[in-house]
Amino acid sequence: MSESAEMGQRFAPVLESPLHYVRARHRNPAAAAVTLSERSACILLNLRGSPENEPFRESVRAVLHVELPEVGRSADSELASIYWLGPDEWLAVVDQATLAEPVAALRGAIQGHVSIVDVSSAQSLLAVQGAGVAELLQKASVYDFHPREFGPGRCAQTTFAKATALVRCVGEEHFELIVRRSFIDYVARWIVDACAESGCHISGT
Amino acid sequence: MSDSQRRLPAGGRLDRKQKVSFTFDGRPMWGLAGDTLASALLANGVETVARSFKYGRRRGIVGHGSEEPNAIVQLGSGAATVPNLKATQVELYEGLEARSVSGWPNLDVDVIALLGVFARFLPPGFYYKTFMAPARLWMTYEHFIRKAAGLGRAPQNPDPDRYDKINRHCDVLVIGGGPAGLAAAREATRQGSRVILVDEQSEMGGSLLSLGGSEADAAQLQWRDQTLAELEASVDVLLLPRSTAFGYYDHNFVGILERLEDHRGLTSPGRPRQRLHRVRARQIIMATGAQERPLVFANNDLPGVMLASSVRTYINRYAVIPGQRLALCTTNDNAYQLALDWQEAGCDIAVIADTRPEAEGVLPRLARERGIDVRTGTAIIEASGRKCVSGALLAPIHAGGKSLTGPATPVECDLIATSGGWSPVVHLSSHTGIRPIWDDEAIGFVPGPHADGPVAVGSAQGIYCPLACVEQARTEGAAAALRAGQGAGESSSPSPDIIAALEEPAQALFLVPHTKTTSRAPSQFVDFQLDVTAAAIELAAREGYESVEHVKRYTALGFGTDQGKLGNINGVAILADTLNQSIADTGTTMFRPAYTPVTFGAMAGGEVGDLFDPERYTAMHRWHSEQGAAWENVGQWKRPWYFPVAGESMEEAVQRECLAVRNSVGILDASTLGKIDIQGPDAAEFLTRVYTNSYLKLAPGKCRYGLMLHEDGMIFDDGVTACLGESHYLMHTTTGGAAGVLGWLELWRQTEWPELQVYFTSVTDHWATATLSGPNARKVLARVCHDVDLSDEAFAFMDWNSATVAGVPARIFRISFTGELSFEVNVPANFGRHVWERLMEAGKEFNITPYGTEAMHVLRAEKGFIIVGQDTDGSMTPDDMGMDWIVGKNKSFSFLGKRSLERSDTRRTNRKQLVGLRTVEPNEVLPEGAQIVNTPDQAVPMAMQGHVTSSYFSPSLGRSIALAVVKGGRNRLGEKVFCPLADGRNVAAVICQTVFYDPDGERQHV
Amino acid sequence: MPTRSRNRYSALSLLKHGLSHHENWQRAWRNPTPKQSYDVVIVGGGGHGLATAYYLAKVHGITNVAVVEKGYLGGGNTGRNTTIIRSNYLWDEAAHLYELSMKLWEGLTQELNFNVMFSQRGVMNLGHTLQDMRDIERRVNANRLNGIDGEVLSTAEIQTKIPLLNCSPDSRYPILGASWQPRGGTARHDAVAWGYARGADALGVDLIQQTEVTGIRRQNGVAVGVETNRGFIGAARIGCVTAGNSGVLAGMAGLRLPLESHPLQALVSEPLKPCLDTVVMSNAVHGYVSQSDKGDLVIGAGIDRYNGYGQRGSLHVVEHTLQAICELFPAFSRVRMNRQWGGIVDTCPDACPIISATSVPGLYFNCGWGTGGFKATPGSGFVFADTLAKGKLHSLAAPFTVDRFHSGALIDEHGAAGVAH
Amino acid sequence: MLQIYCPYCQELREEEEFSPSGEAHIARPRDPESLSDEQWGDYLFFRKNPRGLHREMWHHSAGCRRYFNVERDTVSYVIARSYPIGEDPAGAMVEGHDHE
Ligand SMILES: Cc1cc2nc3c(=O)[nH]c(=O)nc-3n(C[C@H](O)[C@H](O)[C@H](O)COP(=O)(O)OP(=O)(O)OC[C@H]3O[C@@H](n4cnc5c(N)ncnc54)[C@H](O)[C@@H]3O)c2cc1C
Ligand SMILES: NC(=O)c1ccc[n+]([C@@H]2O[C@H](COP(=O)([O-])OP(=O)(O)OC[C@H]3O[C@@H](n4cnc5c(N)ncnc54)[C@H](O)[C@@H]3O)[C@@H](O)[C@H]2O)c1
Ligand SMILES: Cc1cc2nc3c(=O)[nH]c(=O)nc-3n(C[C@H](O)[C@H](O)[C@H](O)COP(=O)(O)O)c2cc1C
Ligand SMILES: [Zn+2]
Repeated sequence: MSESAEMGQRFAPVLESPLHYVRARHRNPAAAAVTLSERSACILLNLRGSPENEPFRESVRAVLHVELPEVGRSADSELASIYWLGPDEWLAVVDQATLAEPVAALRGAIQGHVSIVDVSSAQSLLAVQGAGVAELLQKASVYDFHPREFGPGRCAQTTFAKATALVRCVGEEHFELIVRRSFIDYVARWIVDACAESGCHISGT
Repeated sequence: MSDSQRRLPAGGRLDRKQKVSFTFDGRPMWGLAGDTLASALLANGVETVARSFKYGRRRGIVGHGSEEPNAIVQLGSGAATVPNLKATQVELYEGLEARSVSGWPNLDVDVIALLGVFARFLPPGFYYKTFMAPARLWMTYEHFIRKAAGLGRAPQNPDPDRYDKINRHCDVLVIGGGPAGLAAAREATRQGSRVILVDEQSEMGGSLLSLGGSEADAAQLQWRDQTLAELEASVDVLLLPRSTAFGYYDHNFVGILERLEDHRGLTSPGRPRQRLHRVRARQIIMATGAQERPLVFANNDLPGVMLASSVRTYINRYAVIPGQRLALCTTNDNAYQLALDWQEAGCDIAVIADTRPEAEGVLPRLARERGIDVRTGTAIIEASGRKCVSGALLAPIHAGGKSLTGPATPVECDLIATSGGWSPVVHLSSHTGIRPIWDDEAIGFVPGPHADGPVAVGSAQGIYCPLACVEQARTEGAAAALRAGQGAGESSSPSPDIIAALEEPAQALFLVPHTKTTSRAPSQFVDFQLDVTAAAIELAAREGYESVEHVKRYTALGFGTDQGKLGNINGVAILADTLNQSIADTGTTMFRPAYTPVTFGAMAGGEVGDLFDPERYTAMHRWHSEQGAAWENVGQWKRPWYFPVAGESMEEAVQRECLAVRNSVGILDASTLGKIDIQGPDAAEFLTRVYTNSYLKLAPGKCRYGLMLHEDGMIFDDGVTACLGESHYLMHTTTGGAAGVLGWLELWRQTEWPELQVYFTSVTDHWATATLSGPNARKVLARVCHDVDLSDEAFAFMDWNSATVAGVPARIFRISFTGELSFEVNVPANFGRHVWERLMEAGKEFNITPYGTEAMHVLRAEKGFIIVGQDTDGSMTPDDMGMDWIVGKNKSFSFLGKRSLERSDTRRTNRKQLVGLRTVEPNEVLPEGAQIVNTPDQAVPMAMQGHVTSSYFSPSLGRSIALAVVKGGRNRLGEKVFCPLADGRNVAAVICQTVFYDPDGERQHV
Repeated sequence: MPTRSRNRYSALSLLKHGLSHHENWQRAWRNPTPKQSYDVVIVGGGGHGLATAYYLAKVHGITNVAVVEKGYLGGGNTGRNTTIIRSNYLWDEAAHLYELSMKLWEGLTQELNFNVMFSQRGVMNLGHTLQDMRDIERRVNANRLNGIDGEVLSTAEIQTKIPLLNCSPDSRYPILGASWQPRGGTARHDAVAWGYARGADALGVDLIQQTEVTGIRRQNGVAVGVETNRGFIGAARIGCVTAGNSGVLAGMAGLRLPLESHPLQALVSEPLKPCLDTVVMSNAVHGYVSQSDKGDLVIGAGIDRYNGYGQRGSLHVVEHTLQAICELFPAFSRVRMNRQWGGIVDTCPDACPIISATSVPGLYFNCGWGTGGFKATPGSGFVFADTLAKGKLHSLAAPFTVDRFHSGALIDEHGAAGVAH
Repeated sequence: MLQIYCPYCQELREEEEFSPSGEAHIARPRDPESLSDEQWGDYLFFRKNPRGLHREMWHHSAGCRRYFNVERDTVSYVIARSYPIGEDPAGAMVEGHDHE
């Protein structure tokens, strides 16, 4: 939470990540061809602005230490990962531990017509790893994730089962999946079903 | 022969050590691993495998693959039973149970066969000409017609198996794993392409698998093994045996059904039974081969009449000899190979009847050298035998093939094999509507030209010479790789060592003439499965059904589960002849998927049952479910409908929930409402264009309700928009409308008003919303929220504030859908359940009551608030809903839908308008959807005035209330109307205002 | 009247012709050379066009009529629909028109002396959400007050009628109830086209197949005939009944219609012994199915949302449909799809047809039946024939003119006609 | 099953990622109030619906959420080009040319 510093004393808010309930149900680490692990406690920001807006690019660079990525790509710094969503739209994922108030920082620095929206609770961030990942992605999505077409750093928004997802290639047999919160239970159940033979393990980080 | 089976002592692609037992119609039998059900049946001497559908005639196996029209079986029983499989495509497994799907009481004595005598009175189309009188008996006639039709039986229980689906992309997809397909796939692979090779058979090799033991054949088989081994060793090649490419769709998309487990047993516990591959290919090579055509002659449906290439396959691949004494009738050299192999297997050949005037090719000469009786200019014109073939009639035939030139002579034989030439398998290449083209040389239709679509290679392109097939396939394989972006386009694999006999031209012959005319000769079958004869085709044409498509529909030619793979081209040729036109002009019927039938379950994949459609959950979902909430499906969302406590009925629960809100405080999960964050200097202008009212003066901290219209002026969404700050808004939409509204906003922004600077971001999932409603709402909230003054003065109705609720930063909106004092508390969803539980704790003392959508509906109806989609139906304007007050008439911009409100029909005064209805009898709750009339005693059709849109028992008022739309309703307050119900009662009600409770709206302003 | 003597079809005639090896059957219709001109030229030899010609001759005595068909008779949507027939439409205007049709169906076999195999096995529309049920109540109540049979069934009643249907309360979208029209059912689609064709031909109508209309000739703004790939054919009045191609025809006269042509698909299973005795339709889960007399399950798939004249559609639409079918009938999961195909449907913004004169005198259109016009074949032909004969819209057709798209008097039948059927 | 080039994602994507949004290049009248019912109705409902080349709008709804235009043959389904809204590619198409 960006405004976490303001949290009251009388309550210790209990955070539930989107995958909270599913996680408990599908722990099956033995012989799993696919491992899902959810990254919680991140700050997710939806950034809108023209790529031609140089002050906008510059402030992202200054605050998040990373360049706004080009079409279909993602970029990382020690502070944040940024994903291309559309010609004037990006998703920034910031580790709350390293940078607690990115919204304020960005807002302060950015000029012109831009939009910054905190969507931290709107998505579940999953790392999907293992020998079965390529097959899982092919089952779930119509997009071509072959390494020749979709190497590390590439990202794409596409269909995932009957939902949608933002998928990024991290490395060999290692992808990242960003799914809308309200769909995550469905998506997790779908993945478990699709991995029925090869096995699937769901954990948290 | 061995073990009393018709089995050769050696050879075949079988595992002789593994005996497999199975039953057919209850009779125990056995075969060998590697058999199909068909080869095993033949090995067991089974001749009759079916009774024909219309005439009940005995039918035997004619083919060896997907073309088989007769040997249709039902496998197994119970939930896992599978109807209508072709025995030729069923791989044998231990314990297999097969039953024929025709013949009653059994195959041997079939009652329908008695009808055979009447066959001549059942020409095509006889249904249309009879069963007309008396009219009332038709449904009885139909009952029996239905019973007589149909093949197998559907299971009666849910499928025990699972199915799987996968999306694939490749550079080159090769369909068909015969020599041409193997050559093309290898070439494309060598060029660096991602390749998929599919074949519907159990192993790759296509027609090579039917080859015999000759030196030339052995060399080809060796080539197959080498090629396959190279493909298997390559990384980017996917080999899919037992996989049928069933449909070719636009832009090089192919559906492939892989049978993963069917060869192992009836069910596949724990593993998917079949898998659908959805393949998008840059390039496609069709190496689907060619289908041998049977010749059409009298009684050609007797068991024991088979395709020449099939007999050859049974001998060489399955080591089965389906007879003792063969009579072969051919129009070409190729079929002589069967005779040679047959003789090699040590069996008798009665005769080879070659329909051509002469046969001087390498193979015919070899046959003669081997002492086989080869008679040229001769055809088999009729098969004889009672239960199966016992002989054939031979007659000399005119070079043109249209007439006989001498008398018929009988020969004795128990097997007749025929070859009428080959039809390239053009199915898939025709699926997108590209018509195949008649090729005189190939004597068959070859694929029509595709712009960037599939390329046919090998026999599929009408090339029948094995070496030429492979050479062409190599070239096309390399070319395809190049078009897909790989390689240099030149073939790299060496030219194979294939020796093949040169063949002389074949003769174009389809229907073998008989001594009698077609209408009088014994039946000459064209389509076995549907009992379509040559005479039927002639008759259809005679009756005016001249288009080939009419013939198909009138006679049912090609309608079967084999889709006429054997019969269609013969049918076309016979029709062409009847109409005295060319085959090219006659054309084929339309080819459609599926090439062979596809299991529904596989098409559905895993997306059935629980996963049929996503269930969307709010952050508080588990809490509701722990409380035992009953659910309502709203779009994909699961929303609590009501929360019954022990022993309560729905009615009781809803009443309790409603009263709690009116009297103390209730809490509703409103997270599902769509929420769109809107930012930009032109945001207010934009909102003002898409809503009926204006947002230009909405100040930060304030909320406003709006109606959204489509350009046709009809309401399609509503909701509250809050001004969050300068140029920053939050729009609420209906639960079901969220995605549509966002698309709508983007549509106008991106396409029509790109100059407006505004961005939209969906935040529906980010926020969890708990609505506190009721006179004690403020007190509850005050316990967990300390940083905001919640008093009416500081925090007025239609205001919003940021605050901290239960330690969580929140946005609180003071808006109300119940008419009570309400606060909608929005917190990041990750804290949704936490905040909800704190609110529940805080409300304990006020007996805070969670309420569901049903109570919400009652409460809002008491206040006359509409629900878009329930009180509107896509044909309602704001004025119809009595909401003219929200339409900004003087906005500078003509907002979306405005102009439509001025059309002559939308200006009408007697349009249906929203009103309230009070039943005269206060306990009577009108059914929603009841129609309204002025007087109940009119004749049907009655003049309907409108209908009830919402109707409930209001616990607060102790009576029923309803909302309705009534023609000119607002001018008819106080009038009595009637709702005639299905049970015959006419319920009287009085038209009233839409607001039933707290008409002055005082309660929400406290 | 150039009525031809026509042998009647009956069991007896079958017997008689059987004895002579069926060598002497009459043609069902002639294959005439087009005349120079006709009183009326109907463009489109589908069910609606043929029915129009038949009623022009039969009811109005206008027999100097040609039906010009670019392919074979009944080869358009008439030959590729799922044959569901019902009249339980919501709005009065539509209900009256479809009910006229229903009444004509009930005597059609005898009227045409051609068995169209009209099977009144009942049509069920399932409701899966509370709003579905409200809509069902509303429609059934409207139907009853309009004199159209209908009932609302409970889940238990549904289960008794259709044992194989999944009525479990635990399914993703449980079945909450249904509307039921017992008089609804199916008919043999090809027979409908052929029966009307044979009937019209016998009354003197020229059925001109394999002839495509390529232009509409106007003189002084008045339609005077059609250009075809076989030459010009004059006509005092022209009726275009070309379904998915209506936009193209309108274009030939410089007009536009409020229509879009979309691919709509259907499929059949392999034939099975009788296992489904009614027609089942579901809007929400989106599948509809009946079993033909031949035994195949006839299944209507969805519509592709893009414009298309390809008579084919996308695979994913069919996959979605079969998910729905497996969801509704879990026992059908092992049944197999034998054939799938597509048609070009002319969809109107309000899911109602257009029966209309145009700004070109002499030129009339009957189109926009979209995904659900097979059931209307007899009624549509009847009112359109009346309209062409009198040069004035039949009273039941009057609400369906193209003017409604200007005045706003749309007749929104999406609820009743929303899915393809 | 179409495969459509998204000019924003700059690659071919599968049909299932997109929603078709009807005929392209239908400009909203500048001053709706000045139109007759007939003119307004024409704008609302009347479409070219050609058999042949068709310019239509698609929404990359499961991808970048951008609307763009496609020029597609409604018979062969061959896509001639995809281009952003606001562009009107030169070499204007031959409208609804005949087929078969
Ligand atoms: C898959 C599918 C399922 C359906 N299911 C149902 C259902 O269950 N129930 C129901 O009621 N309705 C259903 N329909 C709709 C129904 O099929 C149609 O509304 C109805 O058949 C239309 O009949 P018609 O005679 O107007 O059109 P058609 O039968 O299409 O006839 C139009 C004719 O015009 C011809 N033509 C076109 N252009 C020209 C030209 N330029 N020159 C000459 N001739 C031309 C065409 O070749 C065609 O034969 C379905 C439609 C489809 C595609
Ligand atoms: N001399 C002649 O008259 C003559 C005639 C025909 C064939 N032949 C010989 O037959 C061989 C033909 O080789 P080929 O490779 O062209 O064909 P092939 O028949 O050897 O192989 C075609 C393969 O495609 C498969 N197939 C067809 N449709 C399919 C689908 N939809 N999905 C999956 N698999 C499918 C079949 O199962 C088969 O295995 C050559 O050796 C040729 O000489 C000779
Ligand atoms: C009600 C109905 C039932 C059908 N039954 C079958 C069938 O049993 N077998 C079959 O092959 N096709 C069947 N068809 C499909 C037709 O073969 C054909 O595909 C369809 O009429 C469209 O024509 P086309 O494929 O020639 O374009 C049926 C079609 C309809 C409309
Ligand atoms: Zn895109």
